[in-house]
Amino acid sequence: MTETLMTAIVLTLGGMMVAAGIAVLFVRDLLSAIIITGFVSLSASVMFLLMDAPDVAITEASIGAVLATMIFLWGRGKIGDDG
Amino acid sequence: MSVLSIAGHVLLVSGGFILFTSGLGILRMPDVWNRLHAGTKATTLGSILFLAGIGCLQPVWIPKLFLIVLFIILTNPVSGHALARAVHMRPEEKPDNLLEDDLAETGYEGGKEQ
Amino acid sequence: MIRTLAGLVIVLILGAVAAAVIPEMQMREELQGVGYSYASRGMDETGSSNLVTAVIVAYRGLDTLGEVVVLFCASTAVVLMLTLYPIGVKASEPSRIVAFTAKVLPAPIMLFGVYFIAHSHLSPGGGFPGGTVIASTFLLVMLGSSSVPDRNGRLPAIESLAGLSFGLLGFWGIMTAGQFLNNAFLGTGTPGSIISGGLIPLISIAIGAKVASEFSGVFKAFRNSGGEA
Amino acid sequence: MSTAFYWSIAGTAAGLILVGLWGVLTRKHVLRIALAFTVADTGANLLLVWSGYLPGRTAPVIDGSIPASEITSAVVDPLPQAMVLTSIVIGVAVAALFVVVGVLASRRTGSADVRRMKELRW
Amino acid sequence: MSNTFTSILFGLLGGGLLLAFIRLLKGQHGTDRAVALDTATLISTNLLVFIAFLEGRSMLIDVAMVYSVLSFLGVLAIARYLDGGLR
Repeated sequence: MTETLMTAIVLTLGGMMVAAGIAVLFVRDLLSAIIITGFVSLSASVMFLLMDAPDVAITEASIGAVLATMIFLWGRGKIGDDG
Repeated sequence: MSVLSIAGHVLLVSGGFILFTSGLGILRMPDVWNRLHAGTKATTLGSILFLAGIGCLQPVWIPKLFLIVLFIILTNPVSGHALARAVHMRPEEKPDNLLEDDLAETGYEGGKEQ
Repeated sequence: MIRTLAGLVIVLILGAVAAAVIPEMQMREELQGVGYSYASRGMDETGSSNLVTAVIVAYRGLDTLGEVVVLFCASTAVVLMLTLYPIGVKASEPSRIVAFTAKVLPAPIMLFGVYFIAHSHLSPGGGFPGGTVIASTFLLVMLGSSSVPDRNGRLPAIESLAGLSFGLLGFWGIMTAGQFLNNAFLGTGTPGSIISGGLIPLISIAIGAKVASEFSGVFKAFRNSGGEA
Repeated sequence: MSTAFYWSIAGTAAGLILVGLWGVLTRKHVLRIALAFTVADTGANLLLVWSGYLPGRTAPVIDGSIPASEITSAVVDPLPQAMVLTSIVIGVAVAALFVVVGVLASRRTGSADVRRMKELRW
Repeated sequence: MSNTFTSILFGLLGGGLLLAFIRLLKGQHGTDRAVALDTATLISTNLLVFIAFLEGRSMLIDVAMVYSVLSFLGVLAIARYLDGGLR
């Protein structure tokens, strides 16, 4: 019973992650692409916890949520959307 | 079932319902200002109720849950405030029936978006 | 358009290969090989309750040292390039609420990071996540102020000291037990108490300090490169 | 019952890798390529952790809830998790290097289009 | 904790996450997506706590703790960027 629920949650999360991955490529604004990448990292963190890897989940949350987002925001501030 | 268990179940369901409502509000509200209401206030209340429900069912975890609740209470209004200020940077989002705009009168202008 | 379609064709071919290969990885029922031996002997040999930390710091400590060196090279390259070619735009003032939050919240968040580092052998966490949490407090301080270049600081000293102490702790193992990063000579203690695991807490502190100072250095370089112009 | 849970994670990871690869192959903006690279990185990490996952077991942190004699039949494989832990940190350092090189190159060529960065070709 | 109750809670949390995600895909501008991301992170913090509760191991809550703190930092960084305070 709990297995069915976990499968449903994993299917929802996985579908959302793949859809977000495709959206990163096709969304117009680069800033939106950065935000959606942050969402991919955060749901990957939930997925890691579901796979019983709390250490990896903590690392992915701290790095994907803050450091990577911050670095890409800096780069977008320097380059802009054109090109 | 003890009283604590019943209280925990009620709190969990109400918290989950409010969190679901916030997601619904994010999707269905017409413009950004309305979505900010759903996205910041409802999630704060829903998280507090949900975590309180978990605390009723597992009393040993209360210190850690209390820390999470404390951080949510401290941080979520700040991020909502910063988001609202960021939305204010977009003049085309200004609603038609706005009577007063105190932030614009203070002469505040952040950087324009590049 | 033709580019997108050609890429799609390549990716679909690779997807077919993956769909053929991945089901060959049978679902295992039992631990095998290296994983089995780490799980069965790890707690007795290293005294660490967290087997992942035991693998990172004790069994694969030399690999972690190399990995820290790679991290050092990447962050040094970033800082060096940003110092050589500064590129900048001015930033605006934060609002009062954000500025106040940036004054109050860094201390508790840094306490989180210190908790993760100090309990690396007891609970999930360890040097890498703790270091990034500490580095993100510097990010919070940076978000709560307008960007003013700040050229002096002790970050390189902390970084060098942390790397040096990692190496020295490893050589201490060679001198006393004849093995690089041997951690049993300090005594493994009772697993589950805060003083246990031999060298693991000390090495976690070194890794945490190094990761924190490197990422803080990257953020500081980002901030300083936006000063002029 | 747990097989659906198990294989759907693998499908997600493979899908993320393929989507990221597609982005790296077809996009033109430097930062968009870096973002696609990050997505593929996440998928690779998921696949690695999945390869050490055993259904029905618990996290490899031993506390009072696991008896010491049954460790090997109660926890998942700790080795892939340790590898992925370092891989994530390396991944973000590489992404930072990617972004900085891209920004400097786009300053030289005057545009963020990778097709115009001829100095970086070999 | 009965099975129907668990599935109701999972449905509520997952449904809220899914709705916020649809807004994250649809939103016309970056600010819409930032608000949706804020909501999605808070809902998934609760999801993490619930998963830890179902597993019954208290150390898994550490993940939710660090997630709640750091997702706030990410959203704050995005908001400050839109504000013009981060160049």
